[in-house]
Amino acid sequence: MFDGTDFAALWYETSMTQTSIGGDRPDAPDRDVLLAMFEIQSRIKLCDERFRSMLTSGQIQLIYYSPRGQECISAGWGVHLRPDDYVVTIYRGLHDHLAKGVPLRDLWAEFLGRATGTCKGKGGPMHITHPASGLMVTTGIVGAGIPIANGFGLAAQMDGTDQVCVVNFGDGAANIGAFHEGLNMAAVWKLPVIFVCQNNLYGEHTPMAMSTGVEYISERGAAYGMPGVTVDGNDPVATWKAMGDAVARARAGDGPTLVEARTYRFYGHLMGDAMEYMDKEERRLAMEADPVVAYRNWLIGNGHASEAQLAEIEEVVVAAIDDAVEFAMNSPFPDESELYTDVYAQATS
Amino acid sequence: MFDGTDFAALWYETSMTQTSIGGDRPDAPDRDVLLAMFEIQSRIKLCDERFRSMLTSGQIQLIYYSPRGQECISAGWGVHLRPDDYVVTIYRGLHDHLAKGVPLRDLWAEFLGRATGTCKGKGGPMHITHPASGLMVTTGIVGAGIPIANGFGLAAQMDGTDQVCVVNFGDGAANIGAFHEGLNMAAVWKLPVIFVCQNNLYGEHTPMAMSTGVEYISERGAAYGMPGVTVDGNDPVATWKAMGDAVARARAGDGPTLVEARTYRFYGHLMGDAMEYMDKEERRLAMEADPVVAYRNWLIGNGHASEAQLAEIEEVVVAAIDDAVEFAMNSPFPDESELYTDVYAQATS
Amino acid sequence: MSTETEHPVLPMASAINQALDVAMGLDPKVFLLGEDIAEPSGGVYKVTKGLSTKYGTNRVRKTAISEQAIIGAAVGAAIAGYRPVAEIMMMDFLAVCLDQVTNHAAKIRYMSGGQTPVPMVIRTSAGAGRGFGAQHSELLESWFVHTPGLKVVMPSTPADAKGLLLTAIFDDDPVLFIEQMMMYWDVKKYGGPVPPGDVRIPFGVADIKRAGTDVTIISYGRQVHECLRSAETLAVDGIECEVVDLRTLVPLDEAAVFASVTKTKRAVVVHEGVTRCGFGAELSSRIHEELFGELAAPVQRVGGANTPVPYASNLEADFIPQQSDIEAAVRRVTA
Amino acid sequence: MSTETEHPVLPMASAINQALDVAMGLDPKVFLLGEDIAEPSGGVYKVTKGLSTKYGTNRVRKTAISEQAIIGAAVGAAIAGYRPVAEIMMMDFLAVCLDQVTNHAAKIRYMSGGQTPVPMVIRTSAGAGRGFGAQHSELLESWFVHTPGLKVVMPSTPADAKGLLLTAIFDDDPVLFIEQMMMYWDVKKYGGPVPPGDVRIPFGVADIKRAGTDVTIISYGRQVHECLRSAETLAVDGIECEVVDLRTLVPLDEAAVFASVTKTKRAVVVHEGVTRCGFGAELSSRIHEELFGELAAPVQRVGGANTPVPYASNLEADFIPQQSDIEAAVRRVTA
Ligand SMILES: Cc1ncc(C[n+]2csc(CCOP(=O)(O)OP(=O)(O)O)c2C)c(N)n1
Ligand SMILES: Cc1ncc(C[n+]2csc(CCOP(=O)(O)OP(=O)(O)O)c2C)c(N)n1
Ligand SMILES: [Mg+2]
Ligand SMILES: [Mg+2]
Repeated sequence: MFDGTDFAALWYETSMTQTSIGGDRPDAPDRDVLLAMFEIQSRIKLCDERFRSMLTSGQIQLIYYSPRGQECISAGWGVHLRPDDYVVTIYRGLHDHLAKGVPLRDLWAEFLGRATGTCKGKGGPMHITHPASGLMVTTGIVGAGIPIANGFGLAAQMDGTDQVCVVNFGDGAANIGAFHEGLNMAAVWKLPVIFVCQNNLYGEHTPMAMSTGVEYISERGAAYGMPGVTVDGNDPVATWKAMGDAVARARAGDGPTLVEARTYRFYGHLMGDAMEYMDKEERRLAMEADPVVAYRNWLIGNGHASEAQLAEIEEVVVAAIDDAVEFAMNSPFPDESELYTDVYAQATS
Repeated sequence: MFDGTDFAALWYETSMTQTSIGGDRPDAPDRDVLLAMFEIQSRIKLCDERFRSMLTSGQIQLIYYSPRGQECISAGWGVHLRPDDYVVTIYRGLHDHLAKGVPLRDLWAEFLGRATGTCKGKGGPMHITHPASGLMVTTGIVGAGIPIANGFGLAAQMDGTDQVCVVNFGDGAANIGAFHEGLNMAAVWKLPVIFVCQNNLYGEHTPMAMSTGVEYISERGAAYGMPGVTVDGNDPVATWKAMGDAVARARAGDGPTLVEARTYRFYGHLMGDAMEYMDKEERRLAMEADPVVAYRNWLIGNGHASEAQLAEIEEVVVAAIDDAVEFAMNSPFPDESELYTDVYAQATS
Repeated sequence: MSTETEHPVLPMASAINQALDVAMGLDPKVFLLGEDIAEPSGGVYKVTKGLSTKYGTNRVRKTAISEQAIIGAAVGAAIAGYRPVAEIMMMDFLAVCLDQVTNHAAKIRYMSGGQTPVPMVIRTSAGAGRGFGAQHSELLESWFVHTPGLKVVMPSTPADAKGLLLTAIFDDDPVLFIEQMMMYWDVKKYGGPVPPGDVRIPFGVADIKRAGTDVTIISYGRQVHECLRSAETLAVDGIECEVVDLRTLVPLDEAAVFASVTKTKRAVVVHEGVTRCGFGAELSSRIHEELFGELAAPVQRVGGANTPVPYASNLEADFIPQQSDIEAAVRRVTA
Repeated sequence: MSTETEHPVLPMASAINQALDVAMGLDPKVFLLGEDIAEPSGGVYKVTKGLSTKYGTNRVRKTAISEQAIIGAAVGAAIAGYRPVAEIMMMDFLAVCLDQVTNHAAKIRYMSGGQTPVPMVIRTSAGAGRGFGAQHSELLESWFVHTPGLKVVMPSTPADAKGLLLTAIFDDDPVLFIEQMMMYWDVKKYGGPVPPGDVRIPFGVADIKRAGTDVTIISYGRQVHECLRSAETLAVDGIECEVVDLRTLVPLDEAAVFASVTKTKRAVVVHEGVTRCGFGAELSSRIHEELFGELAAPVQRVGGANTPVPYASNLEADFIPQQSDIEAAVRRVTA
């Protein structure tokens, strides 16, 4: 029930002051996992920065939903997945695409609508698909990926493999019918699906508290007899742990988990958003506590890596992005005949 | 998660042996309320018996969803509602129609598709509508009444009246998207709506446990920050109490409640159902514990009414049904021109 | 025109059951999901009778009343290499899961640039005439023909149902397979010989159910039978109708339609769904566009009334196109 | 044809905002609900800007992303005496709540024998051309025209949008009001004079946006502008087109269409939605049925490609009917 409580504020009161990263966890991941997560985060952050700068400068034009601020979540499940695991995501999906290993060149070319893109330029950013990496579906319809993810989980279950499916969606998606039907089916059939609610506290221009009858999305797991957990999505180690538990449960055949990872969208709903509906101070605090920067500092501060090591990772990423941008910009637009192909397996009147 | 537990069996283990009716409740209703509930139950039971006998004998032909066994639930909320309160129900709605006061003549005529029916014969049993009684919508789409009920609640809230809306649906409906969206909206807006899940343990040919990730539908209230309660829907007094609490809460502006009333369908999904998917013994037990008969005995046994008094109530009901049947059977079919009217306010090409 | 009268005459439901059985036997990737489809009841219309016993509940999966979850699971599994056959109990209920059908099943191949085909079938039963009222009686094929990416099939005989369903299951695109309840078990009116085994009928091949020279009646599904009966009546008056059963609306056998109409110069299009923006409009337009100069009369559409389906039996009968409507239309184009 | 050039020229979004404002001012039973429609943002396209400040959040109700709940609440409140205006952010999203629209809003008056009218409006924005891809670009008016009980409106100018929306809100039937994003804020291309106050435009009255003698081009929504531009080009070659803007598809101003085509003997139907089973098919069929003997050429349909909407800008441009397509069609019927 909406009682006027501003959960966003509440959340920031409790979490933005917290600077420790998985500090109290004895079961922190190995150093190579820590660095792998940093690599994914950097890839996302730097890629996002490039998109935004090229958009701002007018070099490119497209509808862009920045995932900036949510990097740790995708990195958190990314390092647990195998290439043959499945991922489903949404229009705000760049971070998930990269965490699942969609190649930068194909991705950039698709964002720019080029023939060399993941989808030959026909899908666009909202529909990035790259089965070779296990990135199976990107949907623009809120909540719709959830029931589809069950299909991948079901396929794995019927195949008798231990593949899992991670499906990503927002806090806003937790109020749509597909969420309910999907989680119930997954629970009843014990499907190997991890439901990752990337709770960035807003659905488009509406704060979660104004639209949601419950304080934590994870509480809804109980409505399906499914474990539900809320994790600080800005803490890479905590997120890694929660995702690892959920993935392990799914792989073991013990069924689905609802993981709510709390985070923040630094740049509003989409590029050009005036963000007049967001609290300025709240946003300032969130950006100040930038989880990628915090993690970087933590890695160095705790002796997991040197500044030089991390800088090198970043440099490699930047070079790869440079290459991808050039590749994409120099790629041709799809041939006009492509309008009519891929509607059906064969041309159909 | 479906772990093979047969909740139907479980439920009957715990409840079918229990014969006391609200016995331990100091706050039992007044005698006139007790008798009003009995009158409603009798109306439903006798009306249902008439439909079934006329169907069996071939006097009438229609798709018929018997509510037999579920009488106490509708009676339980029926006595709390005013004529200006709203009710929404489903194809299995005869009990709800009668509890809200839809006149027998109009109802019978509609079931038989006659011009004198509630809907001029155009809606039929699945769409009984009688705004004069507050029976606003009967839908044939599982779950779809739930979001619509919010509209009535919203109207009452915006009007500033203390009207409430009771929306009835089955256990099966608790797994469809509309349920989720509807309950969440009602909770966020604190709408004066009572969500009555008439849990008869089956959705069509599927036991609840095979389709539902949770043991009690009422547990789902928590997913919306809404009070959820399970009541023995075969105990008229307990049901009356639970419904009264929920109606009072709604009238007071304190928002919605999810009331799960557990019961049983005596005659399967619809007339002609072979019921091969139902446990014979379970059904025998349920029918043996016929809640209307049990209540009748309880009323007499506890000195609330004499056999003669109850028999008289039943006679009056029977006479009214006789009258309604005759009225309906002698009513004309709608004029052929009615096919084209009521599509729009005015004829529209 | 089926002439294999040596085969056992079956109701359409049994033919559909056979197709499912054959497909599941052939390919372990074929599985079924939907409400109430498993034993002991084998579906509310008993179309899937026996299959869960034969193939197990892992491959004949009973679901909650969660149509979005049903179609979503089929979409995902199809992309992952399965050939799901999802059942949506009645066509009107497609409205509760339309997003999964039109925004996902239909578009995903295109949106991925061809990387992720969605080889799935949605079986659904439809049609008025049983006193089910406005929400359980509709034929909505037009919505789906308007949705690029979907194929749309609507058989009129048991043999066609079997052959087309087998093709649908092994087709690499999402197929909406529309069955009509009125035909499921009525062997007398709608029964027919069904060849055993893996017999497939290709998509996009119309079947001339009756040859004629004067007027082409184009239809599909149950209305084909009304057309055939009308043709008999009209033949008494010397009007010889050719009855073209489209069988699949997407793909459409334009060639067969144009060939017949080129011959007869007159066409009547018949379907049960609402006339306004119905499939008949598409067909009528195409015929006019292609054969304008050759037509002796404008193409006539005979379809359901532009109203919801009423309950009262007399009104419901009026809603559905009658033989008298078909005959009147034929007489209009031959007048 | 609007000649009131003395009125301020506004973008369509402002005209719609005005209509909502006027209606809310006139009748306390009018209220709005939808995602993000309240301040501070006033809707993702800012169409409802300022209204929640003026009328309060009780009457401008921001909702969860729960389209079934949005339409359901509107249906119930409408039956209870309100005049809700529900916003579904984009037309493709109607697929997630279609059951509430087609099985409920559309049918409830009929199913209750006229006792429970459902006076509500569903506003939705639609259309390709902005690089939003396959799931945010569709025009699906045909589905709704195929759904008896719904009225369907699609304006082409700010003045029409305002006048038609006011009529829609005070109409006693459910109305689907289709807006096109491309026209919201582009004053230069789509702006126009908007009269102040409570000015209503009746349903079922087409507007001759350009008079002509040689060919009738029938369209609605944004494509009307393409038609007008094509008409200019064609006029240079001496082909004078009459451009009929239907404005409302249900009810349809058949009389205006037939009158114009009777005069010109040639018709081209233009819309952006997918051609197959699109509204053009209905219109083409009706014209052929009514004016068969008088037509000098078959009615031509110019519509969206029979494909999902592609992302790449060159393909997307090809998907949408272009002036060159319209001109080619006109030349076909005048050849
Ligand atoms: C069914 C549907 N309704 C509405 C929209 C428009 N829309 C796009 S994103 C969005 C907000 C989603 O919020 P959330 O789920 O929290 O994800 P986030 O954008 O915050 O990552 C909305 C309403 C949509 N795409 N699909
Ligand atoms: C959306 C939808 N899906 C399926 C159906 C078919 N159907 C009608 S009743 C029913 C079972 C409903 O079960 P429940 O909600 O428990 O109500 P009950 O019939 O037991 O009273 C089903 C599946 C429907 N009417 N609507
Ligand atoms: Mg969000
Ligand atoms: Mg039930």
